[in-house]
Amino acid sequence: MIGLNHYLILSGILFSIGLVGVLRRKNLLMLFFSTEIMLNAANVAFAAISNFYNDLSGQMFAFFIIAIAASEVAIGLGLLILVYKKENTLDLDDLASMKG
Amino acid sequence: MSNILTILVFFPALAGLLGFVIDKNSARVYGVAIATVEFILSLFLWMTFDASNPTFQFIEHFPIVKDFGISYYLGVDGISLFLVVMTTFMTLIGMISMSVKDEIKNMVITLLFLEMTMVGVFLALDAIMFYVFWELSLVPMLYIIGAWGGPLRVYASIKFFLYTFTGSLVMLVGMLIVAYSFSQATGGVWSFAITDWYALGFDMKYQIGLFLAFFIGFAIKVPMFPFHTWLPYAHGQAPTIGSVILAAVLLKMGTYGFVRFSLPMFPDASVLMILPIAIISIIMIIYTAMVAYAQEDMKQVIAYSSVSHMGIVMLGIFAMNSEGISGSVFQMLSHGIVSGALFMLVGVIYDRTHTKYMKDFGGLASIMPRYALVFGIMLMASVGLPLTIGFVGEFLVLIGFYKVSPILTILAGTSIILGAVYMLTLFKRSFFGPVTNEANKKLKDLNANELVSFIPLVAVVVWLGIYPKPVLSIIDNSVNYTLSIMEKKAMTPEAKNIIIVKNSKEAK
Amino acid sequence: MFEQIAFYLFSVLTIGLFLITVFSKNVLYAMTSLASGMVLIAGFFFLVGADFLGVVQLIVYVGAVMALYAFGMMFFNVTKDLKEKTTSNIWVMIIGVTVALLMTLMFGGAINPDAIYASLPINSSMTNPQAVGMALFTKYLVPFEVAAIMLLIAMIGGIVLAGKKMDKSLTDAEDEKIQPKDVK
Amino acid sequence: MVMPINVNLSDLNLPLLTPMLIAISGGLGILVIDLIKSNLHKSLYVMLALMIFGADLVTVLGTAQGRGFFDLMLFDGLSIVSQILILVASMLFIPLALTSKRFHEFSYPEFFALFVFMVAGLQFMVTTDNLILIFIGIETSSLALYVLIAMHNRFYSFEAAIKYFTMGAVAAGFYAMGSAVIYASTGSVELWQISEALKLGSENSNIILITGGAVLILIAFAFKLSLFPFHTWAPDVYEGSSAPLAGYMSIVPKVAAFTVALRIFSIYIDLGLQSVQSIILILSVVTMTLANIMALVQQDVKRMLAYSSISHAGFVMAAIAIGTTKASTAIFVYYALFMFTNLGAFTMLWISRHKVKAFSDRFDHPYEKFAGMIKIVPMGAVVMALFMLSLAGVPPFSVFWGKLYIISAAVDADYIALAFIMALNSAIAAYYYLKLIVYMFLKDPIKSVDTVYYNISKPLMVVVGIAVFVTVGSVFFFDKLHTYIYTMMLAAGF
Amino acid sequence: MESLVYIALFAPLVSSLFAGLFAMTPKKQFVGVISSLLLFASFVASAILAYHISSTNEIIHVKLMDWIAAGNLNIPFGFLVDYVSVTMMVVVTLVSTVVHIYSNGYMDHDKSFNRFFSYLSAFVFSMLVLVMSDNFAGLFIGWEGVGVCSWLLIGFWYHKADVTRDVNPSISPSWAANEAFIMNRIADLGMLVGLFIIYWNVGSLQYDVVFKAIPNLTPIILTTAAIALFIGAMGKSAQFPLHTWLTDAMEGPTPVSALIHAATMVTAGVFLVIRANPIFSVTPEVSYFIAALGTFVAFFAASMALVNRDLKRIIAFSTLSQLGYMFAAAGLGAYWIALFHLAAHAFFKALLFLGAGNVMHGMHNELDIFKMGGLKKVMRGTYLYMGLASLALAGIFPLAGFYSKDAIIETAFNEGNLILFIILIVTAGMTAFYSFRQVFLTFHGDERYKELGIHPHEMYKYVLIAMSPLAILAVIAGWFKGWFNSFIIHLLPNYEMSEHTHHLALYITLIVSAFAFGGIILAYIKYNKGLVRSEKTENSLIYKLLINQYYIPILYEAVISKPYAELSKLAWKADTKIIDTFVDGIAKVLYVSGDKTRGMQSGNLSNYLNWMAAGAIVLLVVAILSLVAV
Repeated sequence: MIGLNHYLILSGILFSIGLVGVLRRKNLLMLFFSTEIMLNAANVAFAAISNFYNDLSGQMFAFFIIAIAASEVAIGLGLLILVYKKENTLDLDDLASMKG
Repeated sequence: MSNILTILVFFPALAGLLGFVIDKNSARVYGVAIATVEFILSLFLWMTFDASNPTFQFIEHFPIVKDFGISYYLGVDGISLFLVVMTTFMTLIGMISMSVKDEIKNMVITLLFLEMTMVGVFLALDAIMFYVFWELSLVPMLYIIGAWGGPLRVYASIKFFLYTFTGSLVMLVGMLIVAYSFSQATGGVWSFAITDWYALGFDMKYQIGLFLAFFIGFAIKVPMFPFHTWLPYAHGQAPTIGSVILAAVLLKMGTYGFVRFSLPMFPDASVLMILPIAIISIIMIIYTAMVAYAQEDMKQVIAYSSVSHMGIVMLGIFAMNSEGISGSVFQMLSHGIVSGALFMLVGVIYDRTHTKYMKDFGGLASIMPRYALVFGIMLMASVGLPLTIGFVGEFLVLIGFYKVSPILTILAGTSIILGAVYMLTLFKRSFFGPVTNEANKKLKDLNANELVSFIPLVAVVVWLGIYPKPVLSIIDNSVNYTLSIMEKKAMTPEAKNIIIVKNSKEAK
Repeated sequence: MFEQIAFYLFSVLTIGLFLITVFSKNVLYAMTSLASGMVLIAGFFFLVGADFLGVVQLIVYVGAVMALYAFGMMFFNVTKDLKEKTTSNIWVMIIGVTVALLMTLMFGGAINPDAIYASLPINSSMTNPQAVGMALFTKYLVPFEVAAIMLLIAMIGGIVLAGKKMDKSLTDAEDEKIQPKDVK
Repeated sequence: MVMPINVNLSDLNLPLLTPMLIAISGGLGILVIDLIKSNLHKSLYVMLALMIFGADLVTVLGTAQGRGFFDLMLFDGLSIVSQILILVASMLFIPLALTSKRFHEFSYPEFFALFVFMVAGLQFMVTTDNLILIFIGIETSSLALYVLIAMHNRFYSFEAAIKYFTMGAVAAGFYAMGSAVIYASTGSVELWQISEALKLGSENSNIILITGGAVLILIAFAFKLSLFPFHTWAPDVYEGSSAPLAGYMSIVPKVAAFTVALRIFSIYIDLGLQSVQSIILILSVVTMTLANIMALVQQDVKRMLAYSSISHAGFVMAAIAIGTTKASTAIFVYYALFMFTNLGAFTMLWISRHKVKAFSDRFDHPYEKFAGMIKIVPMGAVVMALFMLSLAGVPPFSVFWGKLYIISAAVDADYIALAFIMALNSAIAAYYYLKLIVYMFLKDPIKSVDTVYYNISKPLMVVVGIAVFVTVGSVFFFDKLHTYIYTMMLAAGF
Repeated sequence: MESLVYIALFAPLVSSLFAGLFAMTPKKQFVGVISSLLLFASFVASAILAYHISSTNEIIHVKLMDWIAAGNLNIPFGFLVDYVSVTMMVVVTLVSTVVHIYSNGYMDHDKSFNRFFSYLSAFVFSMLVLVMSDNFAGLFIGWEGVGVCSWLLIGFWYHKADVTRDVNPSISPSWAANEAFIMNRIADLGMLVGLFIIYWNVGSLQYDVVFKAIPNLTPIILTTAAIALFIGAMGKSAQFPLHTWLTDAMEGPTPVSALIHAATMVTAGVFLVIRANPIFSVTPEVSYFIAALGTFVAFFAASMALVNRDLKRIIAFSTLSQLGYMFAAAGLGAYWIALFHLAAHAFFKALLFLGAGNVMHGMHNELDIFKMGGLKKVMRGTYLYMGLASLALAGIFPLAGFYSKDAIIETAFNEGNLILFIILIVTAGMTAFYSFRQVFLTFHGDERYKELGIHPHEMYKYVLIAMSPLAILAVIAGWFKGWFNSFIIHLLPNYEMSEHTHHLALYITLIVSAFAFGGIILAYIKYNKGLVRSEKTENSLIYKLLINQYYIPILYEAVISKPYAELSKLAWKADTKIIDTFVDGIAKVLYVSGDKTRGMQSGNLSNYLNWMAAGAIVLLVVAILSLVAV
């Protein structure tokens, strides 16, 4: 029998992977991929908890997270296009003009 | 004129606001006129003051922030009365003698605002109001030092501001703790009124902590050793008028704070702290007198001498008897007038020669006899010659503190020797001997304008030296009242024993 | 049994795919594995009975989002291998492993579903999409509508940001030099 | 089989939604107007937005407290106070579009629509205790905000938007994960239920899970509130965005975030969860201190103000850890007062904004720009100095009363050491505010008059005037303000 | 009578203020005249008061107004004219009047003529306050007042530059003035402490209250009070080790030396001891110390006078020596004798100084007696006066000094203190020797001044006439010893010689006289013919020691002044380098750490995200650890 803990731990691991990606990637597009992973990790947890607690709130949460993720992609890509048009790069190291 | 205190506090500021529309060339006259009116108002306050009443008078009290206990609370007693009069007097004199040329309008407006804050500090009976004026006074001073000062003016002004600001924030926390304790004691009624706080007792641990919190705020302002290093810079860089006000009034805020807050609110802690504070004061007296002796710059000598004299004031406050405290309050006045005058005098020569170094002078007495005369009188007042204003306070302080500790008094008494050493050396180096600097031979003696500002100072120095009674008796009355509060409040018998109230005990 | 097998299989695959997404130098691989991972996550949803969520996951993520990313990728011309100076792997691994451990520590503890009172109990008489629909249009109507606004914002934002009008900045141009035609 | 559900409309308490509905329909209205006739002048939209916010504010004030819509909406005192602050700040912000010079974002009607939507999102965020709606509210407002920043249309603003967006996305991940953990530990996503569940099950529940959830959520809010070390976006984003927007960001999203943070963390603090409380305290102290010392070394006024905003947020964060009603009141009292001053200061920067960086290659508002301002534009210098003094906490200007109140709250709750740390931090902070005053008053000017007043216009002057009025006159309404907020907090149970 | 008190007291003040009005204008003769007249008025008033008191035995006590009142302390401006103060008043006003008149002549070429009179009169006023006050605080006013006037007057020629000690042992007038003031201040501190002790144990500073309370006070309090007061007296009266200022004070104009540093101010210390005799008489140890110190100083100063070449300094040393005598008397309890010697000394010493002033005036400010000689031809009157005064000083019968000094020596004998007795006798011989060494070197022998091209001239006639009262008193003052005794013992304890002493009085007198004559004869033998300098003597250790004042000024310089200056510089350094650096250091640390911390704000989003993750981990770890810890 798969317990809730399994799902949660899986979710935690996926979250960590997402975080690793966020930390590791310097290409913005790739970085955005990682943030999707993090959100998905949470979704897994919500869905699982929802199931085990027999409560719908978790699914609702996951549903809205998906919506949020979708919106974020739209805005994020818009921003990327702006930057790309201006600088012709998506590398974070080239995006450090403000500091100090 | 039941709201005379409000008028006293806010009249200069209002006039300052209106000053923005005054033409540049008339700004100074405007300033003098306002300062004169303010001075007359303060004299009027003195005249109508009931000398037999030791408590607060002309009280104006209504809440501003009701639930939080902050109120608009003004009142004057014998201790603050003369500090107010001195403030208005020195502002007036400073305004008359002012030699600033550029941006004079800004200077006049700034001075008027400064006057409001200074008068406000002395008249506020609500701790928050006190704090408001206390902090606000830093701003005009910052501007005065920073805008009209010497080459290091920015450094000096920032140092002055930040140092005092830091200290007073610590004090603010102390105030909030007191207010909270008050609300605890009264079951939720908040009050920042000092008179309410007087009735509040604290246990020993709290008292010491709170005493220290207030101490840091006040000590930096006084300035007490080792928090004094902002002062030489501030004085050294400030324009004459800045030094005058700084020395005459701003430093007194600190010592006034001790008398107004620390002593009556924390009598036991104050008694406990007598020794440490006395030792610090004596270090102040001796050490800064020595530093003053080593100075090359006339203004720095006087700046350090200020610290030394404030040591005397501190010592008197912690004598815990009416001789000492009255003496201290009187010494505040005397130091205000004398050091203010001395700074003005240095300003006079600085305006003429653009140097303050003693080595550039010598033999000034031959060239500028009137100047030398005024300087000499102020010098004698500074070293505490009897029949000048300087003696009364110093004498009372020392006699008061002798009761606490003879040995420490003797150490503190060295101030009359060391003070003479650096002041006379200064006088000798700049005024005596042959005229070494050819350029100095063409110097003009005091002009009419300067005389007009110095003659009242000399008059006060002599008058209060010969007949301090009208001032001293009023001060003494209120000091005794404060002491009786302290004695009533003191919890430990040792503290009760040490606090000496006139009439309640035989002087023995 | 099926559930167990499915769970472990899916878990291993998801983790593996996402690791590829995170570590691959090839953008195409990364994206493909991400999309596959998303599909597998939809699988998890089905596993835990969140059918509607699984479908939404497939449609929105695998369909819309990944398509957007694909377009983006083409626009940005990053189809080739990436030349990125990634952050030091050791540091990243330390952080990743630590977080994973912390998460495990957190989630590893006993959780007793019986002690939990469900605030929005799943009505067993309804299919999952029905239940979700019911919840969405009653209790979660407001978030639903707000989410609509959010999507509207995303749309407007996307249009504005990617629009032609952003090409010529009024902010950088001196006012005197702005031609009437520059302003719409 | 789908059962029909009967919902009693009056139970839904729909009036609770009117304020947000006004905002949303207003935003849609702006879009529609643009569709009907394009090329309308920005002043029309400014006025429309003002009217929308005005109507919104009136309805907020007129709406009775209570729950509504399946208990999803929570229109309590906290929500009202926070909405008032949000709306007032927005009304102050929006006229700043009417500068004498053209800037890119204001040529879009969409800018105003997005702005109004953002406010609506924030309103939703503070008017609920459901984690889902909170999340959607956060994201709605944040997404709009990212776009608004980028619409300034220069490279710095893109960079700012990207940085903000990326970190925001990660923070959203933390929020989602945190919510999941909380959900796992309590089985609910509604705060009141969470609170009850925690209270009931605090004996045998998994304490690590509970704390972990709180910490994960805290991380998300630490990002939103720019607490150390999650603050790193703030200086860059502030610098990259236009001055008014930076000022706005330093207040409104933070007020909303504080509202939510108060809702969430007061549960844990009331529960007596020491670890969460001490973590918040540590974060608060570290934030105010480090932000202060970093602000000391800034060369640009806007960046300095950014760090100062971080420091102020850290200052206020301590109030959450204190957890008394007075402390909760202090948060909003502080922001209510800080709002005017800080917006005023940013407006002054906006007034002096140039299109070309005339004084430095890197910065828009280097200190040198303001050198000798007292000699060129005395009134402007005095006003700016007022704002700086107020921010430094010099009495009797507005922020002083906020500081006083917070420190007092700390003292009352026996956090004496915290009170002293706060006091000393204020002293450190004074230095960098003073630095600007020093430049304005004590140094000689570098360039001539029009450079400092480049971007001025009447509406901007009005906003500055209001800010000055509140900053200086705060002493007169501080009583009313704090009593009002206190009653509201008490009613809301915080 | 009260008005007379005020006339006596305030006439000098009026004179001072009047002269002060013209202080910055060129010489105006009428200033000098009016000042002198006012002083004379003061003298007349004092004299009438003296007569009044002696005839009616009515003590006049007036209270002008309150001065300081705080706490229990209440100090009035009260003035007491009793036997002691009236004696002092008469002496002071008399000598002052003479000196004022004298100054009209002496200062006639000085451009600060008016200022001089202003200072001089101010001094007299202060001195009168000192002697007339009815309380210790009032006495202290005068005490400090005379100090300041002395400072002003010593430094009267302030425009002179500092020179090295070889050229002028006093360096410069302004230096000497400062030295005098500061040294006096050291003693004043002691005096103040005395006042404090009295105040806190008695509750008042009024003489009558204090003296009445003495029986209630413990010996230890009385002793400390007496010590403290005597320290004050030591400073004013230039007792060892605070004596160096007095000789340096000779930098002032000679009338000043005559008035202040011989006749009046320096005797204030003796006056204090006499005034406070109820205290000193019950503290025998202190009194004995006073006597011993006085005797020591008498000898010590006389020894330095033996070799000195400076006309005024010799007289200054002799003043010092005579002050020692007075203290010896006072310490031995013979207060009235001390007072008597004080008065007598005032007369002849002032005369001596004024004579020296004449010489100086005539010699164009030359003071080196080695460069004089044979002046009696040109300066007859002066020669007469100085001779007379020297005789009086030497204690030759029947001049004033004989009576007073003899009485002191008798007292020492009477007390059975042979050591003091012998020293005092020897000193008497030395006194005679150096006095006449000076007279002979100045007025007799070869006219060495001619080598310097100086043409000496006699002083104005009216000046010489003005000096005559002093000369007369120097002669006859001693004759009133008996009368004075009966006058003063109304207030001061009488001092009766024992039977034994009475018997031996004649022998003692003879011994003293013998020593005195011996000294004169020795001086005559050595110096009458002219100056004979011997290299050997001048190189001897003792001569060197004496001419350098036992190296005490140099020692002070090296041990006190220099280290103090160095220490001050050090303190200044400490102030800026340690304390201030520390304060700035705090600011700097904050600033630098800000600079360091801003490194985290690298601008690179990747770093920011790393910070975020690291922060997250730290928070989680801290949270979990704190749970574990609990």
